[in-house]
Amino acid sequence: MSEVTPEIVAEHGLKEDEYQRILEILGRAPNLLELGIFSVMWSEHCSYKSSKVWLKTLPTTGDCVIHGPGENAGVIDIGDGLAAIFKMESHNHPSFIEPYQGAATGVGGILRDVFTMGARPVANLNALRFGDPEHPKTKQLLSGVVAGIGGYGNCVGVPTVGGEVNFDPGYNGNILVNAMTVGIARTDRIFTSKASGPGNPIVYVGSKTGRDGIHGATMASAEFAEGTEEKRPTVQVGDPFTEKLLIEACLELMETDAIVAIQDMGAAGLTSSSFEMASKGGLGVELALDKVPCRETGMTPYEMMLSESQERMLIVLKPSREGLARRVFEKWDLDFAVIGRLTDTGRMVLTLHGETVGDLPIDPLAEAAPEYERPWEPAPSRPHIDAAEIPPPADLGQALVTLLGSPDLCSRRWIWEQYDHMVMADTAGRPGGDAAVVRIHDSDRALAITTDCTPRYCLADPERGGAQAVAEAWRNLTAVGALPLAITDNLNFGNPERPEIMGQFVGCIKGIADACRTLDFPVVSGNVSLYNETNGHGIPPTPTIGGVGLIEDLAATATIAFKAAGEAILLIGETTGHLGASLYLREIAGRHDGAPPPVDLAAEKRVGDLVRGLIVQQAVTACHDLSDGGLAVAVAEMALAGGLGATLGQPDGGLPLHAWLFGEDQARYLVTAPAAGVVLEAARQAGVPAVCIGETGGSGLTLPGTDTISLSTLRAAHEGWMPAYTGA
Amino acid sequence: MKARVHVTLKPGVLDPQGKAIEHALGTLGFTGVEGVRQGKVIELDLAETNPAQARKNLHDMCEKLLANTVIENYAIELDGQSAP
Amino acid sequence: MKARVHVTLKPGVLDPQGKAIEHALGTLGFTGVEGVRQGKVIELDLAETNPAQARKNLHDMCEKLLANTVIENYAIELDGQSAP
Amino acid sequence: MKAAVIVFPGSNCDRDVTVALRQSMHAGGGGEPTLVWHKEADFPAVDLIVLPGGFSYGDYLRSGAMAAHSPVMTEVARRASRGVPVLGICNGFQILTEAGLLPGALMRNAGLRYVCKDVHIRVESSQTVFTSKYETGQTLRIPIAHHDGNYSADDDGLARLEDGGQIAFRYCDNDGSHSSAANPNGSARNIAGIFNETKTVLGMMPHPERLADAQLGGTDGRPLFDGLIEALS
Ligand SMILES: Nc1ncnc2c1ncn2[C@@H]1O[C@H](COP(=O)(O)OP(=O)(O)O)[C@@H](O)[C@H]1O
Ligand SMILES: [Mg+2]
Repeated sequence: MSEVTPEIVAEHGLKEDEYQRILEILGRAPNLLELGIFSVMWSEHCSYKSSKVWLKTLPTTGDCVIHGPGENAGVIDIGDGLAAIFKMESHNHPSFIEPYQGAATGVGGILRDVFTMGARPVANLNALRFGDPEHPKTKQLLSGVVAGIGGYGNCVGVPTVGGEVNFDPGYNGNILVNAMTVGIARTDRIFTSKASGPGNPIVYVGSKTGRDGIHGATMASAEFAEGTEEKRPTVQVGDPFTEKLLIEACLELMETDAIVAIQDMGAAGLTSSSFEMASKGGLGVELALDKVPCRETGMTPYEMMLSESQERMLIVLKPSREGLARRVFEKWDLDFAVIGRLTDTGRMVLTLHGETVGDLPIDPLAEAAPEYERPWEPAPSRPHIDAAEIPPPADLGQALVTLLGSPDLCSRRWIWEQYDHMVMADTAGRPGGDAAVVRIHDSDRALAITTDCTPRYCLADPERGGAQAVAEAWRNLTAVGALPLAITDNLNFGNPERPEIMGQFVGCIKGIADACRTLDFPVVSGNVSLYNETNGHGIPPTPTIGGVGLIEDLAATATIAFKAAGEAILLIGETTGHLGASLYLREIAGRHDGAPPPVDLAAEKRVGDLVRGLIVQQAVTACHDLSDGGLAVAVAEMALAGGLGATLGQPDGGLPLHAWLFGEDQARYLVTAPAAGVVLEAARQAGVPAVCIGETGGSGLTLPGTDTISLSTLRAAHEGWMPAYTGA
Repeated sequence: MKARVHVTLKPGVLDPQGKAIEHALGTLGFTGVEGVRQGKVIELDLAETNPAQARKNLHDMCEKLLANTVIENYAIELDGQSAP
Repeated sequence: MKARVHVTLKPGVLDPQGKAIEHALGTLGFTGVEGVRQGKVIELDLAETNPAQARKNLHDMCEKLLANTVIENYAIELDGQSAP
Repeated sequence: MKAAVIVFPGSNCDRDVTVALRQSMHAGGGGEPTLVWHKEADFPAVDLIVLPGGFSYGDYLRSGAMAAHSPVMTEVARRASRGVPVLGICNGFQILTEAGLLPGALMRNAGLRYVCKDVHIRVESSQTVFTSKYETGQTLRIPIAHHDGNYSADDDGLARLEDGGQIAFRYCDNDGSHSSAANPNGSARNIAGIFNETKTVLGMMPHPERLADAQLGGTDGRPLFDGLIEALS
């Protein structure tokens, strides 16, 4: 094996002091295989070295939490002896390099994180951020990523039920592809990666190992530079068919008592999976690398240990259950090989044809993993902009049409029609609403699921933006009548070695923690993606929040569509006409400044609890939360969904009309009801502002101070942009 | 001028399709079949009559659209002549 | 023995992929491109060493699995030799 | 009444169609559909065989091509020839054409993209075991979800289908007219589903099992299962 030179150490992304620590731990120089293992285990991706100290500040406990962060995915109790298991994960860099396969393997990876814990995956979501639509790469990236997500999810037969998409020049060189999976398991059948029982066999199942993505994990931690092209061969190809077989085979084996511990091979494949199982159990492992099923001949131990080939799992079995397990995997035509055993030495010993090729202590390596308190600078605060300072548009109706047809607000139908969002026949709330509603199979109960983040708020004020992302997820779940339970987060940022970027990270975390605490909405899993930066340009801070809530009775939910003519439209929550950092400001006034809307978490909770109560009592006929684009956009979306128009009256109070229509004040909902009285009375009792603003009916939308805009005009604008852009 | 472009996965890149075909051939009783890989052929009629220029255009088409050079190789065939 | 099977749509069968490629080439500014058709190539390593027998086996594989003869034609190439 | 749902590696609507069948069976007198693994060539006698949707063998090579050669398919063909009704939905339809139990082929969608959405289809004949609970000419709202649903056959083949009354469903507008705008995938003559000559085998791209339950937003698919259970009990 070649000698380890300083250049090789640097190529492995290890700093000088990190290498010194390796020498101390081993008491000698590592060989190349050992160096490779240290490098992936200590990469940002696997060790969370820049983020760990801050992640510890997030609230992770609550009545519903069974397993918080630290497992492959978070686990919460959803009653009836069932648990929801979920997580979100990024595949940003691979998707930029090869959008189809990058996105596809992102879906595959997050699915494995969930079914490895014993859950049947029941829903996928995806949160996507692309660059400026005018940027030459954006169109292909959008088409490729969407095709890849669909190509994988459709084939494995898990419905893709929701997500979000933004376009911003800040992502020109670094798109974000965050994939989330939600699964359901029995609470008495949850599997973890904690190994036990020295002597127990370690079994490799799934696809064969190839030379895929070697050093993918370190690549994901390295800032992009010109010359990215050379790293291309590190892209993996996904095989969703094998993943489908792997899901079925693992779930079948999980019905037996054969499994001691199980772990998917994600980033840093065999290395991190075996390492993690042993480390959690305080044990050692011995792996005979010649037993590893390989796709190519002549693969070296280094390649086997660092390969990121997809669709593979590592299982610790009870010794007497090998035959049973083998039969299950052979039935599904999957590779099955006993490649090693647990030991009580606390060391990872790797052999090839009986000869030791690597020998590392497990705990010291894990404990000595670097952890940095990186310096940070708080983001400069932006002034509040008074609505009166912002000029009204020439034509309010035209402004609405423009907004509805803008890249960030137009319909996402072009995307979700490429996803099978109905397979498994439990999708009760399809894409296009505030949250997806997925029935818990064989029951009248359901999970509500959403992903949310408003990066332009996070850029303007990280702390407020972080809190807003959580609040919006909570609000979207509430808007379908669900009780929000817990979140997963996917924290996407630039280079943490820059204090201003670290300041964004710290600010967002503070905001998230605060909102989670007030809304009783703990973080149970998550993922951090740093170094999303090209040539010194970092992405806007993007802490994506994936929220899960519970619906006790599918008969008592709400959708956004207007249901009948002649119903009252009510605005619940306080409206101040906040236009700073709004889409109106950006798309109509051409300005990107101002503080984002204040986030009053106590009000958020008060208003949401009221609205949820009204939905559960079936006192309202439709519900939609207000977010991007404000009141006017929300009314238009409700009208389009229902194929029914509305007329809004002149508002009371002295707000400029455009601020009332397009302001993005938080903690607000629109509901409809056959009569306004019940809702107004309930709001009065709850101490929540509520006002009847108009009535449903007709085939167009009449806003105060405008001519009626026909639904067909609105629909053409809303549905038109994305198909026209992508050339479909 | 007629042209054909062969697009194949780079060596070492996983080919799930090829793998599945190999497996299916095995279950159909065809033994002794290995290393199955699936690729694409794209046939085109070009107005261009100069072979050198045609080849150059095809090369550009491959780089821009026909092949995904991250994971695929391509070969150009003109009028039945293999690429050099 | 290495073999290649070309599977192409029969003339007259509409080829949506070929059409889409032709259109995309046009929008990328490649003019004078017509009649684009997309087919498949399947590469195989055969244990069989007798060319006649190999060809016969490949023919069976095509009829049974590799081609859908309702809409597709196939051609067999052995060791770089074109089909007769 | 006994029904078998065949499970191929990569099938993913096997459970969905089982749930829909069970619902109609329970309403119509009882029984449980049986799931049959594709390697079980000698499964018990049943009154109905269903090939579910999904991505058998990943839809690699061609959709349905490899599943058509599964051991179980020889037996399915034998029973079909004896008149046991066979229903293929989506991937099941693709498998039936690849196996030669139905004519024609399902090619890549004309738009080249996977499409998942509700469409309208027109019932072309209610005189079959599959469609007896519908009216001829009735318009249904049923979801599609496929990448390869573009039905293709040569002109003679299409003429035979028309003449033999073998077209089961066509894509249509919500008022029942067969416009090309209503055709989601480029299928010849807006064909969404076809019968064999004896009308005992039905292949269809739309998924009736996905709208057979009011909680999922519609029940237009349910009469297909109710009708089968009634006719076969
Ligand atoms: N990438 C995507 N994949 C699937 N569905 C999406 C995607 N992006 C948006 N959607 C769906 O489109 C609808 C509108 O999204 P969005 O405007 O982000 O909602 P909201 O503002 O209520 O959070 C939602 O139902 C969402 O799930
Ligand atoms: Mg919403």
